[in-house]
Amino acid sequence: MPAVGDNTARARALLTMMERIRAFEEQAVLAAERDKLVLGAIHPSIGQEATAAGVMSNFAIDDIMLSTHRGHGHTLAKGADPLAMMRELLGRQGGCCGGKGGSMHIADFGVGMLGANGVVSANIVIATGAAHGLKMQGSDRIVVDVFGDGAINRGPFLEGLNWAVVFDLPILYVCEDNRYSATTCTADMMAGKGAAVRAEALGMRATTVDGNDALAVADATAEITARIRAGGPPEMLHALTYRRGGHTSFDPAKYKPAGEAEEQTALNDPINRLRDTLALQGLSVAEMDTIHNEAQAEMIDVLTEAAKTPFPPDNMALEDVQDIGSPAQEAY
Amino acid sequence: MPAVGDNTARARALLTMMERIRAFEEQAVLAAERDKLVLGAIHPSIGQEATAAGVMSNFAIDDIMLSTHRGHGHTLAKGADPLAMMRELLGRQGGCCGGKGGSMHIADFGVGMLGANGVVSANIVIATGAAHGLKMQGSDRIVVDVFGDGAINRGPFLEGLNWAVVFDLPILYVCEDNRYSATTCTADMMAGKGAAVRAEALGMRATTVDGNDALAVADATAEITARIRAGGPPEMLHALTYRRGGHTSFDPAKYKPAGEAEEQTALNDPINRLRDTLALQGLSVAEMDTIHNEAQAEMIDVLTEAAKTPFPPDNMALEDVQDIGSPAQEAY
Amino acid sequence: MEKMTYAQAAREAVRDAMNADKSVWCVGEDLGRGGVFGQYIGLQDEFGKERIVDTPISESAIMGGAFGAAMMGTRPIVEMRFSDFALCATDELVNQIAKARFMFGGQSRAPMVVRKPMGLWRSSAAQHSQSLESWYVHIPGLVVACPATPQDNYSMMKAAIECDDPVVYLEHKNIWLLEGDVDRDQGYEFGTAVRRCEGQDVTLVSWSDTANVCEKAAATLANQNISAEVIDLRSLWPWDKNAVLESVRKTGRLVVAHESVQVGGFGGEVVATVAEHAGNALRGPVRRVGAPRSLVAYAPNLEDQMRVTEAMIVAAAKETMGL
Amino acid sequence: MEKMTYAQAAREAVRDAMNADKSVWCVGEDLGRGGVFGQYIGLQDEFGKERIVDTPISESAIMGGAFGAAMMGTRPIVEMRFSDFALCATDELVNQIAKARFMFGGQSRAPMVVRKPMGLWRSSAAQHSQSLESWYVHIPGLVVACPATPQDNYSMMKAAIECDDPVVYLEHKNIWLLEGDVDRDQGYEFGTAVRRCEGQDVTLVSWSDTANVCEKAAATLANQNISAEVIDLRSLWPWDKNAVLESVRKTGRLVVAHESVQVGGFGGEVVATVAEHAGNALRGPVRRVGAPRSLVAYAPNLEDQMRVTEAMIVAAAKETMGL
Ligand SMILES: Cc1ncc(C[n+]2csc(CCOP(=O)(O)OP(=O)(O)O)c2C)c(N)n1
Ligand SMILES: Cc1ncc(C[n+]2csc(CCOP(=O)(O)OP(=O)(O)O)c2C)c(N)n1
Ligand SMILES: [Mg+2]
Ligand SMILES: [Mg+2]
Repeated sequence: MPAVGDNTARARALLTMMERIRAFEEQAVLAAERDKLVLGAIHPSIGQEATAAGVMSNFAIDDIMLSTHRGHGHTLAKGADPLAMMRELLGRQGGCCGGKGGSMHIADFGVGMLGANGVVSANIVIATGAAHGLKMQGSDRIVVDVFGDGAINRGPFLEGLNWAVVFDLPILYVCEDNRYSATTCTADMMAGKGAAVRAEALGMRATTVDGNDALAVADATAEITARIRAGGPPEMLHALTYRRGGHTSFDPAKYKPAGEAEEQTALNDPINRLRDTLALQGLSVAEMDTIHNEAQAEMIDVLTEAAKTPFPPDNMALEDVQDIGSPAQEAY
Repeated sequence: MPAVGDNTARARALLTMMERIRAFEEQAVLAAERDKLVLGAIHPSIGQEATAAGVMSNFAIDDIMLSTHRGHGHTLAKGADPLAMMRELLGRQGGCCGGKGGSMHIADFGVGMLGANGVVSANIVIATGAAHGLKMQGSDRIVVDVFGDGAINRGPFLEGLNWAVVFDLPILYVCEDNRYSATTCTADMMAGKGAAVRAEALGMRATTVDGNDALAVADATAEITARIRAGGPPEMLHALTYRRGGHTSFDPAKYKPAGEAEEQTALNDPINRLRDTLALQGLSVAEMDTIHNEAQAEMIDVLTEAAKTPFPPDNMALEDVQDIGSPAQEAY
Repeated sequence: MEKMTYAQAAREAVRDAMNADKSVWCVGEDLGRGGVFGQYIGLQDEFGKERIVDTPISESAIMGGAFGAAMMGTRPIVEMRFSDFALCATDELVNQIAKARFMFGGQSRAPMVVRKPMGLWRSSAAQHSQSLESWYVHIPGLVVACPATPQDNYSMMKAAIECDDPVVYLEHKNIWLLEGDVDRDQGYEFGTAVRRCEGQDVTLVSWSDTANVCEKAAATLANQNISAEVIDLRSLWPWDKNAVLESVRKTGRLVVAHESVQVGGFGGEVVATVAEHAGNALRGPVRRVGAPRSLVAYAPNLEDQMRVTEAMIVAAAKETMGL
Repeated sequence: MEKMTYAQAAREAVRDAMNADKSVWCVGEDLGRGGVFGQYIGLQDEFGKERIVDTPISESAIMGGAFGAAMMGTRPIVEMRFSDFALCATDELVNQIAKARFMFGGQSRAPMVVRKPMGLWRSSAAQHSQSLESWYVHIPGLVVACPATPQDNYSMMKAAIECDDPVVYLEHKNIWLLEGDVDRDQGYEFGTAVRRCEGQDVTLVSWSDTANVCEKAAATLANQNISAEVIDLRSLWPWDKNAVLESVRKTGRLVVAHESVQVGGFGGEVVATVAEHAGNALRGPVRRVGAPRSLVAYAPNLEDQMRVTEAMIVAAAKETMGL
């Protein structure tokens, strides 16, 4: 993490992370659509990078994070190796889950990333329990759990948040509100004012932030995590962003109102917004372009390299299921 | 229902219902403990009668009600026959579920009572769906769903209430808050301020009422149901009451603070409180005692009669499972 | 006769049923956009948002709510999207829906169809690939349907919608695009299997997409002068024991094949039933062909390790013949 | 050797494990009061509220939360109260806990014990009486334990707590008060059955409380000069196929008895395995004795219709012998 007070360095780091996330996902989409190398579904977070970068900039490698099906950005920002991630998306050996999970189950325990999840809202109770475990152990590590706006209508949202408050756990819940849940406009399916108000009804402090303003996200998260690290109760960050593309890379998102995505792209792109801020602070366009180009080059290399990696050995199909009664010993 | 304005008649009706509920449950407890005729668990609502009587006095026979494991009072107040109920508690033929459900699954579809439930919180989504079904059919019937204070920490609470608001359904949710969930003081396990605040966070109007004041409950419910019957959105009633006894009839409730139950019994008995009110309105103690005695006599007869009823025929064990692939045809 | 895909056949069955009975409706996430697999395309335009109901991501409320509405006399079709997500509504299905009629002494009915697309579908990984049909067979109160062809997905869907019991309706994700002839007048009676090929030497019992694989295996076996009889059970509860027992009494040999995990799978029930009732008719060892007790991985080669293939079925058939 | 009840034995195992390893803890509703069946009595006094954790009524959070805490290196024992309520946490157990280690390529472990008291217990009715052990056997990633005696409830509980895999631990509600000798030093290895009686004529395979019923049936059979061998499987995954196959090869006759619904029950797996691997050793028809595919009613006489009795097992044993 950059030194406090060094705002430009911090913003530069955020920009770099956002550019890397963007580039990673652009390559992932190409791998899926152009190259047909990604066989399962991927859920890009293009346009939402400020939340991932801003939130995770406040967490250390050994803090714990859980994420969703749309988790590439959070995972990279938590410190994961993009090559291992890309290999995972391609189902290859050396993928961070050995090719067994794919995009929807990406995880890197080495950087405290305990998994994306294919079941909406399921990560909320798991993350809560991780915080419970840390508290039991007297650890000073904390937990951040990210979920979408659609996830707040499932039971685990209620059960997890209630639990965290009751047991006073060191956890930050981040609702990454991109307005859509799959092909549905979340507002149409949501009673009341949403995540923050629901958290408050559970006695949890909630902060709402412009999720496309990386600095605002980083600042808000910094304040919250300072409180949590100081022993404060669990909190929520409600980050308002926008899902620019479809639900998956294959979804043309025809259900969106005409012009909405275009307008958001033009006016609310988190990378452009941070570039504008940095430009005002005196960073040159050339320097920012370099950041962009380096990120692009990095991720192009990542894809090239990942595509060269072999698939995992067949016998891995029976490995890492369980020790006792393992299918590697006894499959039937 | 008594004529509007005829307050004494209404209060008298409430008192009668409360006395009947009390008497029914006292007999049920005797049947369980003295007579060993109730083999499963029963969960008495002694001390909570005002909520049952007050709420249900505003619902017609063909309105729909769902209840909990602690549902005798709601069921009687909804109009069920106490003899059929007692037979059910004793697992006998002619029980309202033919002896197959027992206390925890008591139901009388003939009076719109769609079942108590052995799974905490499960009735919330079912009741919500019943309201959805009624709305689809253009019916003017409405739904009332009762659950305990412990139920608000399970997922169906969130999912059901959110759904009801989203689809604007004709349903009243009643949280019958008796402060305990089994052997636990609910406050210790509950984040935030409880049911009403959680409902409000879902955009649902919530009314909190003294659940041991039968008239207050009846009045509050009357206002709410008038709004719902007029096409208004779903609402919640949070009724504050007290579970006087143990969780089941066998539970000595030693975990309660010393004197708490005694104090509640002395000062907050809903029957005594209504008697005091009625006395002020000029009803004679003798008349009220007659109500009491009649209720007692009715339920003593009910138990005597129920105890004479035979068990259901053995072949009922395979009936009413399903039409296609019924075990009565094909059990293995 | 019309040519349709498996997905279209189900959609047409739903459409025909909705036209015939206005108490039929559908409820689930993203149905307005046609459903995740296009199996609802056009229906919201035709029947409106009140009958093709898009919902919050609330599986408990979808399942439990549909049940409440079913008790009020409507006939919901519940869409669970992937059978895996239905596990978020297990209490509702198993403790509530399956048990209510009995618990309440016959007072209630739950005429509803619970659609749970199941099975392997390229690189969907462990949380989007399960086949848990044996679970539902084990739960009294439930009817369990596993259609394998467009015709059956039409006829069985219609029968499921018309049925007054809750039907767990397991479509296989791998065959949404499978084409076939559909006769809208062909009815379906639960508990009836279909003999997909007649044969003398060995009986292959299966259901869902694996029945299609068995049919291919039978063709391969035929080339090797082995005459296999293929029985597609179609519904697993009730299931057509007689069809299986008769066939085994004729062939004396039995292979049961299914995509789900072999241990604890419904194949065990089939083999046990044959052992109990026609054990002495067996002229060779019986064989089950199911997935190893492992999980479905994302990597395609690992996923393939969990697949029941034509070659495996052919090999098992030969084993029962001592070849 | 100490005399203990089945409930006490489990409590002592938990207690000994908690003393030996401070990462072991218990989580569930009302544990502070000793648990619904007294199986936690005294533990909160001894270990405090931080290690015997009372929770909200939030089964998803209990199960999912324990999993999160297990991934952090603690060893939770999850109490589900009645196995039926565990269905409120099916996604957590089946989609998350059982699959995580595999999905994440071996990065995670879920060393946890999930206690789900199962079975018939006088007049508990349909939502408090289920036995779904066959469900869990079908789910890769899970170990499944069904102790039937105080000794096993001690030794198996300890083994479950020490195990690095998630263990679905199914105690039977009917035998909490069953007394027996317990030797704290006796270990348990998952996948080992125990031969409760030796016999020559027929093999009775069972688990959980029905194994106790089988032992009685064997005594009755002995009086009729039929020598029955009783095998208590104890753990259902892994399960001791060899013990069963060896015994059947000796006796030539097989009865599998279990309290759960017969259709889709684990008995099918046992019979199918024998049919596959020792079919030619069978000298008579095999028999399963399980519950009819119906629900458990409240009325005691109806409940009894769902009970697997000694008489039924005796009759089945005789049938396999043609008597
Ligand atoms: C329990 C469950 N129900 C449904 C789905 C299918 N599904 C996957 S992502 C998604 C939308 C989630 O919306 P949100 O939580 O807002 O996250 P976003 O996709 O916008 O990041 C749905 C419905 C699922 N994965 N799990
Ligand atoms: C899902 C589930 N978890 C646990 C239980 C066990 N249980 C039965 S009643 C009860 C307490 C319920 O408390 P509350 O909702 O306040 O209702 P009350 O008993 O006070 O009327 C519990 C924990 C259950 N029946 N269902
Ligand atoms: Mg979203
Ligand atoms: Mg309560």
